[in-house]
Amino acid sequence: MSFLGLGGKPSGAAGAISRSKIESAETEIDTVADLFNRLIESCHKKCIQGYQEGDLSKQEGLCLDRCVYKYFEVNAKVGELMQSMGQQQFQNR
Amino acid sequence: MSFLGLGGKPSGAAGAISRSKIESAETEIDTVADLFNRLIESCHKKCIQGYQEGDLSKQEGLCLDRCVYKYFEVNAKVGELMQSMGQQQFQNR
Amino acid sequence: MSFLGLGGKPSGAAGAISRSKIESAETEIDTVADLFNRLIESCHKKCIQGYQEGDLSKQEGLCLDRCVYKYFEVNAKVGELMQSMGQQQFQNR
Amino acid sequence: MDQLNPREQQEFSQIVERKQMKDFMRLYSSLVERCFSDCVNDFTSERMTSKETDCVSKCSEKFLKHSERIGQRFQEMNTKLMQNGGKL
Amino acid sequence: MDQLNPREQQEFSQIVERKQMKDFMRLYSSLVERCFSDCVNDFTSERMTSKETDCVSKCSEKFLKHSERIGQRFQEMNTKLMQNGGKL
Amino acid sequence: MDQLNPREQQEFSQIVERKQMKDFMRLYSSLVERCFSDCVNDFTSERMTSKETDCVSKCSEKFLKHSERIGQRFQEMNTKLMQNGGKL
Repeated sequence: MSFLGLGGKPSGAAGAISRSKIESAETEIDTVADLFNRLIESCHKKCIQGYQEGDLSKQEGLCLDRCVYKYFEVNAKVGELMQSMGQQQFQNR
Repeated sequence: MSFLGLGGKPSGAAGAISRSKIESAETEIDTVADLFNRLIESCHKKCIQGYQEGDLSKQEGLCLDRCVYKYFEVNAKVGELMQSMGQQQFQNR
Repeated sequence: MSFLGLGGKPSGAAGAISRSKIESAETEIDTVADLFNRLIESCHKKCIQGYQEGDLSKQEGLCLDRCVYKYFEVNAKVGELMQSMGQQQFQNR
Repeated sequence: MDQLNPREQQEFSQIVERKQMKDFMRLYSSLVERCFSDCVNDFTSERMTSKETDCVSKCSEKFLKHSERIGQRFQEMNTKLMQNGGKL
Repeated sequence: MDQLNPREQQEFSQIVERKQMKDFMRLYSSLVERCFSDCVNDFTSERMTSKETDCVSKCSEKFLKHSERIGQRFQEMNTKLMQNGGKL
Repeated sequence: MDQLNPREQQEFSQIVERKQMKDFMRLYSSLVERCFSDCVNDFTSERMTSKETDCVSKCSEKFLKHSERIGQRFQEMNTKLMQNGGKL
């Protein structure tokens, strides 16, 4: 589940509840849910042609598969870019 | 207020606070508010023609009335469909 | 930070935590963040021409500056209008 | 909703109050966004033109009347739904 | 996630359950909004035309199949990412 | 804001920190959505074309500069508003 590298900090005492650990786990699933919802919207725009049929056409189905894959590629690419820009900014200080 | 069939469970001890009951009441009003906000957006797109006047024209007003009614019809229709699909899925297991 | 006139009420006992004061402070920063996010979206639509370059063109930059300024003008204008309408409504009761 | 006991109702009404505040702020900011988007198109100056100012006024007024009218129909539909046990 | 202790896991699973409920409601209302927007265009009457009703049915069915298919691919991609240490 | 006492300020600064984290994630995911939407249009293969990759790079870079510039103006406007007691 450590999808975006947001892991919890090492656990404290066995039975105590760490608010911040639960909250970072929450942030993590919120991020995944947000990504999923945006995928639904984005790929609907790109691939769904109309409502002549209730079933996905073969072409729509293939388009969706590629759409998800490409969305993840853009997600990864943007992540890299932001990291390298972040480092540049840091070096310029 | 039991708009979407999300009622609270029967109450526990008279003075105790049930977190889950409050939360399901919260979910209920969030759902109603979300429906209302989407109505505002959707019916604005369908009915509002421009800003020559600050008042709603008679035609715009009528369109809004019908828009709300039709939106509720779609809401009900989609609810039925999801239920019947959910049952079908359950039978296919 | 009292951007929208949402100040906290005068403080209670020195060390006690007032839930409602923290929550109104939260509402305040949420409002500012919401305004900022809408600015980003709105001014992108109005000013960004395309992605031939990764840099903002001079024209795009100027457009963004004016866009922010005009957005604040609309924000202020709408605030005035809502206040005067609110008062009118109150007088008509 | 009437299944909440008094202490729960008290807490719930505080939650509702906060939500109404947030809803109002949301209505306000979506109104600003809409009227900016529909009315402001000249970025050769940072001053609003009189045409833009006029459009923003009418857009705001219309949007509030729009929301009000939908609110009335919405209430009626909800009442109807409750009386008919969830059926239109 | 496995770094949460049992009490934290218990609380977290309650949070997840509530979020899933909210996500489901969100899916439902976005489906309604989309199919209304794409299918309903006649406001000369408050009755749905048979063409509109048919469109709403197909739109809903297609939207659910669409979400399901994306859900499957999404799971696969997540599994792949975890196996490859975050790389596609 | 200065009306919060020290314990309230401490709690509030934790809330702000979480919100900033969420805002950053939101910026990130809206950037991905925008650049995907504006740059990726070929679904005959699952591989990005070089044209698409180039567009995504420029789109991201431009979006970040865009946000930064708006952030600067936003700060200036807020400062001005506070000095003028809420007037532009």
